[in-house]
Amino acid sequence: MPRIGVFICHCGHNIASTVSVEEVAKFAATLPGVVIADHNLYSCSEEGLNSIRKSIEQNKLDRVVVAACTPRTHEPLFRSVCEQAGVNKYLFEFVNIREHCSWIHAKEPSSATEKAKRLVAMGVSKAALLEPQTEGESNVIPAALVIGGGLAGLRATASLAAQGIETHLIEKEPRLGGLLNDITTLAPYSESADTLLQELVDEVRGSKRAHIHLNSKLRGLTGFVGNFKATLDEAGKKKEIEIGAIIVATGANELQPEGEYGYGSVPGVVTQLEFERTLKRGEKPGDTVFIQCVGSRQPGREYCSRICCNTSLKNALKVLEAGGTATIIHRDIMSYGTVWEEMYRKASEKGVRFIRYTLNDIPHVRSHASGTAVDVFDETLGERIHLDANRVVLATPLISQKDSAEVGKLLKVPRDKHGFFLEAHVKLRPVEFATDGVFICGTARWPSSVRETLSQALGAAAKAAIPIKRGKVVIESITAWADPDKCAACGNCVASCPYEAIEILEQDGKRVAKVNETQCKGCGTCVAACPNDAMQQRGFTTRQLSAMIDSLVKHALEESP
Amino acid sequence: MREEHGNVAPVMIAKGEDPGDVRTDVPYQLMTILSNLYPWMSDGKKIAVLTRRCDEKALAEIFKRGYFDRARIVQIGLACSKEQIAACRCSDPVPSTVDIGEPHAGVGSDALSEKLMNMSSEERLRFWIYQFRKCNKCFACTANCPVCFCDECVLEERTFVPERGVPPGMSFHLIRAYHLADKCIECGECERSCPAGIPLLTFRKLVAKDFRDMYKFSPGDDKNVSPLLTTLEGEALEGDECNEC
Amino acid sequence: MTEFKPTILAFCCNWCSYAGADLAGVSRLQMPTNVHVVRVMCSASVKPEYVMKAISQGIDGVLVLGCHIGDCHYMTGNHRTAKRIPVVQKILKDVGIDEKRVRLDWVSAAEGEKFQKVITEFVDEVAKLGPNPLREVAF
Amino acid sequence: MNVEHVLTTCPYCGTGCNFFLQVVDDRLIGVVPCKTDEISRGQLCIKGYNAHAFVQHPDRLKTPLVREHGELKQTSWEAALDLLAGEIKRIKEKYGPDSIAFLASAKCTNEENYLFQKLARAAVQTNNVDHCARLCHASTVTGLLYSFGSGAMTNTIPEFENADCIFVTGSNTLEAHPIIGARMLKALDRGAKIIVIDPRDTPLSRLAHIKLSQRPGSDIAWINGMIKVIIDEGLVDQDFVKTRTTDFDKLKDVVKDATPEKVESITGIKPAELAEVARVYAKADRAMIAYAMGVTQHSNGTNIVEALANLAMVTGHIGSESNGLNPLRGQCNVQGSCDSGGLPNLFPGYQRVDDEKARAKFEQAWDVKLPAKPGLTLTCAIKEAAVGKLKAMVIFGENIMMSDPDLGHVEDAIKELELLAVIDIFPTETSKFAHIVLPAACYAEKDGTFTNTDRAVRLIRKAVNPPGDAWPDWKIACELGKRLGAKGFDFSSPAEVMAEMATVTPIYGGIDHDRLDREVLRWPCPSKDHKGTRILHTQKFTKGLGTFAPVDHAPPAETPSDEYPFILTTGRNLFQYHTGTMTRRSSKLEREAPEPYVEMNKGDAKRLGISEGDRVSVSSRRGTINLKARVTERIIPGSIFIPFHYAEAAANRLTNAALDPESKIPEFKVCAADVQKG
Repeated sequence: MPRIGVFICHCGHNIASTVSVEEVAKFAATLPGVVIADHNLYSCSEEGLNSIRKSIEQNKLDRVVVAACTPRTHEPLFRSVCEQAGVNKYLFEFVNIREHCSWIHAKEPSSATEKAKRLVAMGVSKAALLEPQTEGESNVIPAALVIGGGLAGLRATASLAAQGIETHLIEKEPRLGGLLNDITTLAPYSESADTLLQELVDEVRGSKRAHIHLNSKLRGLTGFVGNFKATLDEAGKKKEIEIGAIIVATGANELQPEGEYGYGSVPGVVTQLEFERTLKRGEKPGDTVFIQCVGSRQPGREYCSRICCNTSLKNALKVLEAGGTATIIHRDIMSYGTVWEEMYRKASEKGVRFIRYTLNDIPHVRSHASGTAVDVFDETLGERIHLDANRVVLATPLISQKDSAEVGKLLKVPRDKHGFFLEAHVKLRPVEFATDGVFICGTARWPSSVRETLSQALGAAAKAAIPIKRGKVVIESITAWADPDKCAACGNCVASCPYEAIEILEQDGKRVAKVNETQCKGCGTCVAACPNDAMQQRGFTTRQLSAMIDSLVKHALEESP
Repeated sequence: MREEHGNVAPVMIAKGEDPGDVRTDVPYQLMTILSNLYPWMSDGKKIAVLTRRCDEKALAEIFKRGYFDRARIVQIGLACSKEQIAACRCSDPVPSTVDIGEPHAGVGSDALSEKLMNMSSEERLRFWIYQFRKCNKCFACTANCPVCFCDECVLEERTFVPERGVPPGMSFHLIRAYHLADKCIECGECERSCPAGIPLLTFRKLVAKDFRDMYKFSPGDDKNVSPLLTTLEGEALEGDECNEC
Repeated sequence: MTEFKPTILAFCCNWCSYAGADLAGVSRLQMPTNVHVVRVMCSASVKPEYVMKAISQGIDGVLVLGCHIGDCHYMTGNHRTAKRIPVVQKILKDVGIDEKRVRLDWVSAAEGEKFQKVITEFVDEVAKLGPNPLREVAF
Repeated sequence: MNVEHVLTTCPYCGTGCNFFLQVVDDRLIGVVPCKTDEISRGQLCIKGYNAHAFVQHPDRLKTPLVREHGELKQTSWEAALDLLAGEIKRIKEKYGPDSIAFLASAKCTNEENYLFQKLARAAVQTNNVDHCARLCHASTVTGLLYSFGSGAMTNTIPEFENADCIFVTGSNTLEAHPIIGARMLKALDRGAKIIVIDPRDTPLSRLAHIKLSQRPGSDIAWINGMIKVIIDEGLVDQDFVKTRTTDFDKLKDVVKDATPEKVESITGIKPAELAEVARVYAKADRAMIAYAMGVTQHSNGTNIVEALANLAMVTGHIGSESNGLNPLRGQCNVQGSCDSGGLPNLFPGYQRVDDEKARAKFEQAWDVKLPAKPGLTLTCAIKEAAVGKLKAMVIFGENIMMSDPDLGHVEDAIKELELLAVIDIFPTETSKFAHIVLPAACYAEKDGTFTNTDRAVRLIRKAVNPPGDAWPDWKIACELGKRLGAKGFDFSSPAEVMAEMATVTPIYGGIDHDRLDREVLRWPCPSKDHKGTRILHTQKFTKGLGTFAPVDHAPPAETPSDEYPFILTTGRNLFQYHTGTMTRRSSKLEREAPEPYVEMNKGDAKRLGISEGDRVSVSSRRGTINLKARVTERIIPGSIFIPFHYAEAAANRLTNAALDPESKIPEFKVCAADVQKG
C-alpha cells in the first residue's frame, strides 16, 4: 500500500473563495492510500513548500498529490520539493483545481467543491500507481538560431555571440534592421535610430560567432531542446543547420488602413511609419493632424498597440519644432509611466492640441483646396470642429507578421487570436514558449517599445544560453516501452510512431517491439495503437488512466447523492 | 479435415501420407489452427492449407504482420457450399482460385443487421444487452479468431474490463469490436463457436460496413495499410483549421 | 425532480487543449461543473479502450480534445486520433448508444473561448441525451 | 516433426465435452473444439480451452516418493509399490481388512475406478471404498434410487434446448456447467421460460424469467409449497400419477400443511411468486428440472432430492423428450466412478454388496470371497480414523484436505493414520501428510472412458507421454493388486478392463472401446446391439412404479446465532475448479480469479463498515479464514458465499461435517458464520 500525501492549495482566494478547501482535504483523507491530507494558503510559497517537505518526511510519504493550479507552470517546483524530501519526482501528481475548477465555476461554490473532490480522487488513484523514473540526459549542440534580423533579433544575436555561442541569424529581407530602418529618432530622448541600428549591426557583423543569413527563411525543423535540426532556404539555396536553442524575433508590421480615413484616396494622408520616412527625408511636415487608434481598440482588433500614442507625441513635438501646428485626435492618450507622461505634459504645454473622439463619431478626412481637412466632433467642447492640415497621420497598430502562422507550425508553438506568439506564462515564463528550447522576444509577442524589445531580447538570449552553457538537457521520462511478454509484434506501434522510434526485434526467440528511448518523444501514439496493452507510456500507463476513470465512476456515479 | 472416431477432425498430413476420408464440409477455422502450430513448425517445409475466400483474407492479414513466411504457404482454394454461404451471410465467398468445390454466388445482406439498424437505438441497445448478458467469457471469440494475434489478450486483464466474473459486461465486446474494426475478415468463426449464441458475425458486419463507408477500406488485402495506422495525408477534416488564428 | 447533470470525462492534450483549458481558467470563462479533465501528452495517446470503458461504466459523455490538425506538438499524432475516434463512435452507434456521447474536437492553446464553447455545448448536448443508458445496467 | 489432433474428453465438469488436443512432437500446445461432437458442438467454456495448460506443468509429480524421517524421498516404483503392498498386508494382518479404506476418484476413468473397487473388495476384502461423489451427489444417488430406482440424469444434455420450461435450483449452471448452460440459453432464445430458485444471483438467474431467493436450507418447504399449489389448483397430471406412481396419498398428507404463509415464514418466498412458479412449471409442455450441489449438500439432501422427484412426478414432467429431473454432476467422471462401483455399499452398476445374488456373481467373476458388510463412506472413514479405528487410507487422485468439510478435523484424523498413500498428478494439500506418494498420469496421457452427467460413456485418448516416471492409475492399481497376491489384475490395456467390467455390469453390458470409438452410447446399454438409452423411465421407472416420498422441512444442522449471525454457503466460480490443483496451474484461469473472496450483501457490509476489497476474517465454530470481501447485491442479506477452490483461505476450514443420515453427504451449503473486518 502506498503512503500518499494530499496537499490542497487555497491559492489565497483564487481557489478558497469558491472551493471549500477544508472540505476537500477532509474528503481526501478518506481516500485509499492517503495517510495525510493538508491544505496551505499558498502551496508554492516558501512556507507552503516547507510544510509539504516536512510532511513528506514526517509521514514517510512515497507519493505526493498537490491540488492547486496548473502543472504546466508549477509542476517543476513541486517535483523539486519531492526530490528534496527524498521522493522520486515522478511520484508526484498534480491536480488542477484552479484553472479547471475554482476560476471557471466562480458562481457555483458547492458543485465546484464536489468537482474538486472528484478531481482529487482521480489524482490520488493515479498517484497510487505512479512509478519512480530515472531521467535520461542528452548533449546540447552549442549553437543557437535567431529568427528575424530586426531590433530584437540583432540584440539577441549580439548577446548570444558575446557569450561565445555560435549564433545563426536569419532575416527574410535583404537587409537587417526591420522597422527600425524607417524610424528617425527614438522617444523620449531623441537618439537617432540609425545610430542604434548601426551600433548593433556592427556588433553582430564584428563577431566571428554570429552568422548572418539574409534573404533566408526557416523551411523545416525537427528535434528537441539541445538537438534541433533546421532547414533554411537561403536566397533559394537549401541549407541545414544544427542548433541547441531557438529565439523567435520575427517582429511585427504596421497596419495599412486601406480606404479608411481617406488613406489611399485623399492626398497627404499617411501612416505613422510613412510619416517617419518623410521626416527622415527632411521634408517639412507643416500643419499636421494625428488620428490615434486607427484600426485598433475596436471590434475585431481590440488590443492597444501601446506605442502609437508615444510615437505621435514624439512626432507632434517634431512638427512644432519644424514650425507647424500639431493636433492629436485620440480616444485616450496612453502615455504610461514616468518619462512618457512627462512628454505628454510637455506636448500640451508647447501647444499640441488634443481632441478626444469616440468610435460612434469618428473623424472625417477629406481633400480640401489648401490640402486636407478633418472634421471631428470634439467630445470635451461638445461641438463639431473643422481642421485644415497639410498632413494627416494615421496612427495604426502593429499587427502580427503574415507568415507568423507558418513559423508557428514549424516550431509547434501557439499564437494568440491576433497572430502574436503566446509565451508559456505571462509572469512565470515571460520570454519562453511551452516547448523547451524555443524562446520569444520583441514585437512578435506583442507591440512593444524599443526599450522593451531590447530588454526582452536580452532576456531571451540569457534564457537560450542556459541549456547551451549547461551542455546537457534532461529528457523528461515520459517515453514509451513495450512489455515483451505481452507484445505480439503486430507492428501497429511501428506504423503509428511519428518519430520512427519503434522497431520489431528478435528477443530470446520472440519477435517483440522495441522503443528507441532517445528517439521517443513521449506522445503515446503507440500506446493507443497497441491492441493488447503491451505498449505503455511512463507516467501515463493504461492502469493509471483506467484507475482515474474508475475513480470518477465511483465518486460521480456510484456514490453520488 | 477428415473422418475420425465418428467425428470430423482437422488433420495435418505429411507428404505421401494417406489423407483418409477427407471432408471439406465442416467449417473448421484452419488459419487459427495453423497459427497455433506455426511457431512450432520450424523445419521450413512448405505447408498446404485448405483456403476459403475468408481464409485467403485472413492469410493476407497474417502475411501483412509477418507471422507466416509467405513462401511456405500453398493455398488450396475451397469454394463454400450454398448452405455455408447462407449460414455466413457471406457476400464474397469465392476464393481467387477454386481447387475444390463449386463456386456459388454470395448473398447480399444480413437480415439481422438490417433489422437492427431499423430499430430505435433504445431497442438496439436492449437487444445487445440481452445478448451480451449471455456471454460466459469463454474467449472462444478470441481463441478461434484467425486475426486475433495476441497470446495475452487485454480482455483477460482487469484494466479495461472491470466486471468481475461473468458476464464481462459491455466494454469487453466494444473493445473487441474496435480491435477487429480494421482486420475482421467476417469468417464468422466467433459466432459459430460462441456457446451463448451471440450474433457476433452480425456485430462484425455492422462495424465493417461503417468502417468501409468511412475509410473505403476492407480488411483482407495485404497491400493496403489500415487507415488507423496512417496519417491524414491532406484528407479534409472538419475544424482542422484554428478558427481564431 | 432535479434536472440531470451528466458526468463527463475529457482528455486534453498537454500542448494545446490543456493549455486552452488553462487559458479559459485564467480568463475566468464560466462553464458547467460536469467536466473532468484528464491530462495526456497527446490526443493520440487516448486509447479507444478508455472511451469504451468509461461509457460502459456509465460515464455520460467523453470528450477527446487535441491540437488542430497541423499544430500537433508531435507532428502527426492527432491524425491518428482523428482516425480512431470516429470508429469508436460508430461502434457505439451500432450497439445502440448515441454516438454524440463521444466528441472529438480541436482546441488550441489560444482558444480559451473555444474550450468554454465546446464544454458548454457538449454538456448541453449530453444533458439532452439524458443519462447513459448503461449506467443502471447490471450485467 | 509430428502434428496431431487427438480427440478426447474434457477433464473438468461432468458435461463431457469432446475436443482435440493439439500436439506437436509430444508437446501439448492447445485445444481445438470438436465441431461434430453431439454434446459440445464445437463450443467450449474457458476451462475447456485451457484444458491443456496444466498437463505439462513443471510441478507435476514425476517419481514415486516415500517418507523417511519426515522427508519425502525419491525412490523406484519397485521399492514404493513393495512398501505400499507390504504396509497394507501388515495393517490387514494386525487390524483386519476394514481398518483399510480406499478412495477412488471422479477424476480417474471408469476402468480405473473399477480396478480401485476391485482392489478394495477382491484384494483386501473390504467394502471400504468411496470417493468424492459422497461430497456432491450421494444424496442424489440414494434419493433417486428410492424415488425412481436410478440415480442419474433422466434426460440428455441436448434436450434442454427444446424444453419450454427450465427449472433450475441449487445450480449455478452457466459457471459450473457452462456448456449445459449454453443449451439453456438456446432454449431461452427460443422463448422457453427459465426459472431459477437460489439464494444467490447467478449469471443464469439474471436472465431468468422468474428468480426467487430462498433462505438456505429451506428447500423442502418451498418444494412442498409448490406441490400444494399444484394439487390445489388441479394441475396434477392425474393420469401419470395413477398409472406410474405410488404413495401419492402420503405425499398429499405432508404437503397439506405447506400453506403459503408457513412456506413464506420458512423460505422468505412470497406466496404469489411461488404460486406463479408452480403454474409455469406445471403447465409447461416440456419441463426440465436441473439441480446440483445447492440441493444435495444438505443434512437432509436426500429428502430434498426426493422432494424434487415428487414435483417432477406430480406434474408428469419425467420420462419423455425434454421432460425430466436432471442432477448435474460436477466432475468429468463422477457419474462413471459411481457406475463402476466406487461406493461402499454398491458393486459396479449399482448392485448392492449386501445382496446375496449380486455378491455371488462377483465372487464367481473374480474368483474370490467378498465381504457382505457395506463399507465406510468417505466421511465416516475420516471420523473412524480420528478415533483410531481406521489405520490406512489409499487415495487415488483426491484432495480431501481441501474438499472435505471441517478440514481441521480431517487433518487431525489423517495424522492418526499408520499408512496414508496418495496417488496424484500434483503435490496436494493431502499429499503433504502422505507416507507414500505415487506419480500418476493425467487424462491427456492415458486411454480410458469417462461417463458424463447424461450417462454418455466417452473415450479419453492418450495424446502425450506422462512426465518422468508417472504411470496411469490403472497400471498402478494392477501392479498393487498383483503385489497383494490377488488374482485378476493382469490387464494390458484399459480396453481389457472395460471388457471385464461390461460382463459384470449390466448397464454397461453392451459397451466396449471399439463401439465408443464410433458412437455415443448412454447407459443403460445392456447388449452389443443396444444403441444405449437417451431417456430413462419412459415406459416404467427403473424400479417399476415411481415412489412419492412424504418428506417434510427440517431445519439445517446449524442455524445462525448471535455469535455466528450469517449463513455461509460454499461453491465454485467459473474459472477455478474444485481444489484448484489443475486450474490454479493454468495461467489464464488463475488470472481471471486469482484470490479467495467472500461475497456478502451490500446492506450487511455497510452495517459492518466493510467496503469492496477490504480484508475480512470469516469464522465458524470450526475455524477462521482471512480473505477479501466482495460487496454485492447478488446474495441475499444474512447469507455469505465463499468458493472452496483456494487453499490460502480454504472454505472447508469453516464448513460443518453434519451428515445426511441416509447418504452421509455433508452440509456444505449451510453453516453459521461470522464476518469481521480486518
